[in-house]
Amino acid sequence: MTQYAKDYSVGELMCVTLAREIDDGDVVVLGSFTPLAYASYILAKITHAPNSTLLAYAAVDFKPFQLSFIRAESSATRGAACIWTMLEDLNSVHLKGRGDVEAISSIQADGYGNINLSAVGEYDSPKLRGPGGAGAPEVIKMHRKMIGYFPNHSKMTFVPKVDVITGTRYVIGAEERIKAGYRPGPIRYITNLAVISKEEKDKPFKIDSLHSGVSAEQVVENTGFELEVPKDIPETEKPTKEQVRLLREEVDPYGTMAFDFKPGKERLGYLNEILQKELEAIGYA
Amino acid sequence: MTQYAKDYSVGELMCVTLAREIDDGDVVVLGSFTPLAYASYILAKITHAPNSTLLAYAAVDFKPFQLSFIRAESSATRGAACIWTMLEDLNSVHLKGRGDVEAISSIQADGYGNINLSAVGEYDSPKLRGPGGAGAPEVIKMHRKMIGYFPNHSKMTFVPKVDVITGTRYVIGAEERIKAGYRPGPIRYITNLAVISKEEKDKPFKIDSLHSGVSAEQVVENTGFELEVPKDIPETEKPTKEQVRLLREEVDPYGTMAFDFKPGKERLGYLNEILQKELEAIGYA
Amino acid sequence: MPTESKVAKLSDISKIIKDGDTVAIGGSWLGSHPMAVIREIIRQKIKNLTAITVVGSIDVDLLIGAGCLSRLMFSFVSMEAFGLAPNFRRAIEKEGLPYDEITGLAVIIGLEAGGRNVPFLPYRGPFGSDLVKFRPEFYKEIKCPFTGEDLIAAAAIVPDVAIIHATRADNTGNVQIDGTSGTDVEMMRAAKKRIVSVEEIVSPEEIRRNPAKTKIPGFQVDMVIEAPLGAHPCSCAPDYVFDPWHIMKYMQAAMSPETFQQYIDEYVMKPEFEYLEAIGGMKQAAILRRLAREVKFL
Amino acid sequence: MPTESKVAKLSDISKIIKDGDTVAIGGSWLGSHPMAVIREIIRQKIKNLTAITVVGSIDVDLLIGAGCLSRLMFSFVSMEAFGLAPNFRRAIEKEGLPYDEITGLAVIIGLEAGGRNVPFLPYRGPFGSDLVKFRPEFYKEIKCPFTGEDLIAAAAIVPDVAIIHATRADNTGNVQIDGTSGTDVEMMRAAKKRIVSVEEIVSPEEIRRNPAKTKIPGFQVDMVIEAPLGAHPCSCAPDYVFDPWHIMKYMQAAMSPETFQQYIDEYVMKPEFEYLEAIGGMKQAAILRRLAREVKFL
Repeated sequence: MTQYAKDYSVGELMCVTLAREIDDGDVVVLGSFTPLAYASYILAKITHAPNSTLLAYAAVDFKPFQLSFIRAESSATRGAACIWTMLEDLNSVHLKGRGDVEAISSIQADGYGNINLSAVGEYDSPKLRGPGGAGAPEVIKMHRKMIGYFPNHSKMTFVPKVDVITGTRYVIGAEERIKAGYRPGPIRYITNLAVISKEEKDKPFKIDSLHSGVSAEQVVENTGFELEVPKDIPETEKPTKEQVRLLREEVDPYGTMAFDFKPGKERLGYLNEILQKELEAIGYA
Repeated sequence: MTQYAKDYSVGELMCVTLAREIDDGDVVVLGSFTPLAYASYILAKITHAPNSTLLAYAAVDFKPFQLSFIRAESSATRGAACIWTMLEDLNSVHLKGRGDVEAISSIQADGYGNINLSAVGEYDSPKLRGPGGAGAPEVIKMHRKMIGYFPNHSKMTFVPKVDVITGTRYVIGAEERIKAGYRPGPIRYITNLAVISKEEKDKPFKIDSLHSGVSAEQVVENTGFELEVPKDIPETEKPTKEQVRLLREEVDPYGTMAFDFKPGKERLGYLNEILQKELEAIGYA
Repeated sequence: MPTESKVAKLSDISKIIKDGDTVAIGGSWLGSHPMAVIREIIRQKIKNLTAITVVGSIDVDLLIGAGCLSRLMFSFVSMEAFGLAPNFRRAIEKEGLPYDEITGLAVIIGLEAGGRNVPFLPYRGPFGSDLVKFRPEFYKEIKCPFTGEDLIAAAAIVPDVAIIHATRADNTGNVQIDGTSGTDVEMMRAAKKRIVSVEEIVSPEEIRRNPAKTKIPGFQVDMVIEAPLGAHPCSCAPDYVFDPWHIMKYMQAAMSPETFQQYIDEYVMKPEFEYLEAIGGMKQAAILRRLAREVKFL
Repeated sequence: MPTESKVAKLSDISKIIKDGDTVAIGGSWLGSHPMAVIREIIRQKIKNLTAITVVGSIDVDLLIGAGCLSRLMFSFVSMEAFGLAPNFRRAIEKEGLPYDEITGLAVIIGLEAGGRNVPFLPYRGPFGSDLVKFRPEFYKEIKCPFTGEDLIAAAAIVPDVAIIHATRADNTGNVQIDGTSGTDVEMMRAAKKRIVSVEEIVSPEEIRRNPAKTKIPGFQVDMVIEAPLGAHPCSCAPDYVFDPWHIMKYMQAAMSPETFQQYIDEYVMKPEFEYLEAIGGMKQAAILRRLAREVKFL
């Protein structure tokens, strides 16, 4: 019988929920360094998805590694079965729609499957200039699933209409996707409150599950676009004891994942703590 | 003072003449295994063109090696600075017109810069089905120079119009080439009788030089298309003593180059001789 | 959970290659063609295949001679210094084998397009070539939407199956090619199913010792077969050279359909390890490997 | 005849990079940016550059802060976990730096097109993205001439100069990259002139010991510069990690133009080896290298 953990953080819950999106055999692309997503993929690889292929930086099919704030790139590189350029990635994974998951984050997202990583306000004279989308605007269409994770579910993020459409899923329904040469799959957002999904162009996002202690009203209130609220919404499956143990002891003993959840002013201090631990680990502290 | 050889074969003359087409710094692509062309490039690399880059099989910038009938591929591979797929070749050399020389041969060639490696007779029911052009139909346009070599200068080969245009230089004049994004360079054929060139679309091939003892009339008689015959045609520069020595002692001690010049019925016997020598060299004869 | 293994036996290829399939054949010139798999196709009498080759030789010629092909796409088929390919010539000159002769770059770019899920890719292609005129289903003249320049669109090629021969792979299908790769990588990317035969299957740790050599990752491979000397009589550089003595024998046999049938019976229609004995066994393997090592740089 | 050497000093970059050039900058995220060359651009006060980056970070932010850019083409600029790029934000939000934001794949495919001498390449691009609408000079909707399918054409990108940082090279410019290559290879293929800085210059024999690692051959390189720790404060995987302590210092300094000018004076406007002393010298190098080696697999 599955033994669920009683003590876990919302970050751990999101991480495990994202890990559960990885099916065995999937091809998973790790984009920019985001500890929560990296931890998810590594957790999936060492548990239920040993035949998944992970790609990060130039490293293809790297051995799962212990996460660290500084060493993700060298870990992936040193454990790689193959070293690729970005163009080889494109030619083998992205363009063909062979990727299954590359979880993205975004400054804004709306109910149409649009994301905005470009600008808040006017594009040409923005209040906030975002980082840009890198490959996200394209791969969210090409990959089997479009998965996003949002540590701060709010109307600031989930807006009626994004200020700038950096990218969009574009082909959404299963039939439409197959016709366009892509595998069908949902848009799914994992947040600190719930899991919401969209599977048809003309239907709104729907609440799939609510995290323990969260009400549907709370989710609706914090979402700036229409949500379908089914009658009986299940609770988001909790992390198992083993998953929490693995995350804390094996995958992320430095606690890098928690970084994403620290308020702005605590971040620097927390980062210094992590770095100190990394120095200690190599005897240089 | 340059010391020219007195004793050399027409194959050696052609080989040296082709080698002289390589300028220092050139990028030279070795296609199908043709001993004469391979020997030329290696001779150029160890004499006047040390900064040329040779590509063969998957091998890029390989060390010059001693020619052998069987070992060209493993020699190139073992001396390579870089190992590429064909697509990487295309993306780096061919498409960009970065190649300088890839000497081609052809079943038929005409005065327009067309070559035929496809079929003699009707395309769909040929008298002779040729091997096809591989990359030749395309690279003869893209490379700086279009160089061909023909061990048997005759009206069988140099025809008024090829039966099938497998490929063609297409953009010929210097201005036209620059406009099309390619470097200017001539079409030049090195034969067992002479060297002939074409540099403008609307002008015929012209005799550049005649091999020692060959008359312009002899060349014209054996050419099925119009030739411009200048008043004073220089003699083709002879091989130097050092070039002949290098060919015989260093580059091609097994005499693979002569294979191309043997009549059909002598070929098998000659090949067996060469193979025997190669076996002896490794102590397995 | 353990990882799944993709390792299979030569006889398993019929789980992937079916009558009527379009099969892209790796290797080029006399190098690294997947000859063990090609012999197995003949043994298992898989028929009506469309073969795709960029630079083919004995691989294609053998399949034609054994009657396995109903169509051929190629840019070049030749036995190189040994002469023109006898069965290829006979099939086209006398027997009317349907074929698509496509220029070399168009095949490569077509495979690239297939691999990246676009129906075409443009290039400054072979304007003026009759081949463009003869096969409009593979070539279209187009204009650049930005500059108006004339370009040629090469149509995407998506084989049902790709078969290649490589140096080594692990059981998850990570493939390393130390020498001539030809268009192996592009074929594996483009094809729906992929079979690789290798000189040796090694551990995943061995692969990770030199990841730069890995040209094809496991997720682009469906079946891995160990076939030592599996490219024979072609080479697998830099490990062994092609076998000129066997190729001369082949050329002799291929002079007529009758003598060629004898060749098939004598060499092909027996288990692969018996083939390797028939062509000279351990001694011949030693010679071919030694020749590949004994190279001299100038 | 001896071969010519392409080895040069950092100060020689102005023989290739000129005021007003379009410069493609290699590396990606916080990895393998050619930081020593970027610092030299600032030292030499080369101005009015258009920078091209796919996934930029401190490389682009530093050039912007130092006033070297008059335009920027990018798909992503961020200091990753350290936050948004301060000079990049300020320049766009407050100072009106002209820019072209192009989706990541369009930049890569555009560079690929530039490298292969075609004015565009098609793909199933970012339909519906505002970026397509905002920059019609980089995107055009087209139809496949064979199938009629809708595609997006990405325009070719041809930089004047590409600058990358790599693991090692020989004096003829054969470049090996052991780790993250980003779009280095594509930039070097596309650019008219190319500069590579490397951790170490090695002999041609050393390069030939593992040719699979060679990602760029010499004929695609014009200048080779030895710059140990030349990616600092970025990483050069798998040899050393990025320097989080220095990056935090940078982020602090970049909060205002005034404090940033102090950073430039203190760190950038001195010879490169003095920079390396200023950031912690041998001990810091040892820490960053050790961290890169001490990885744990699960």
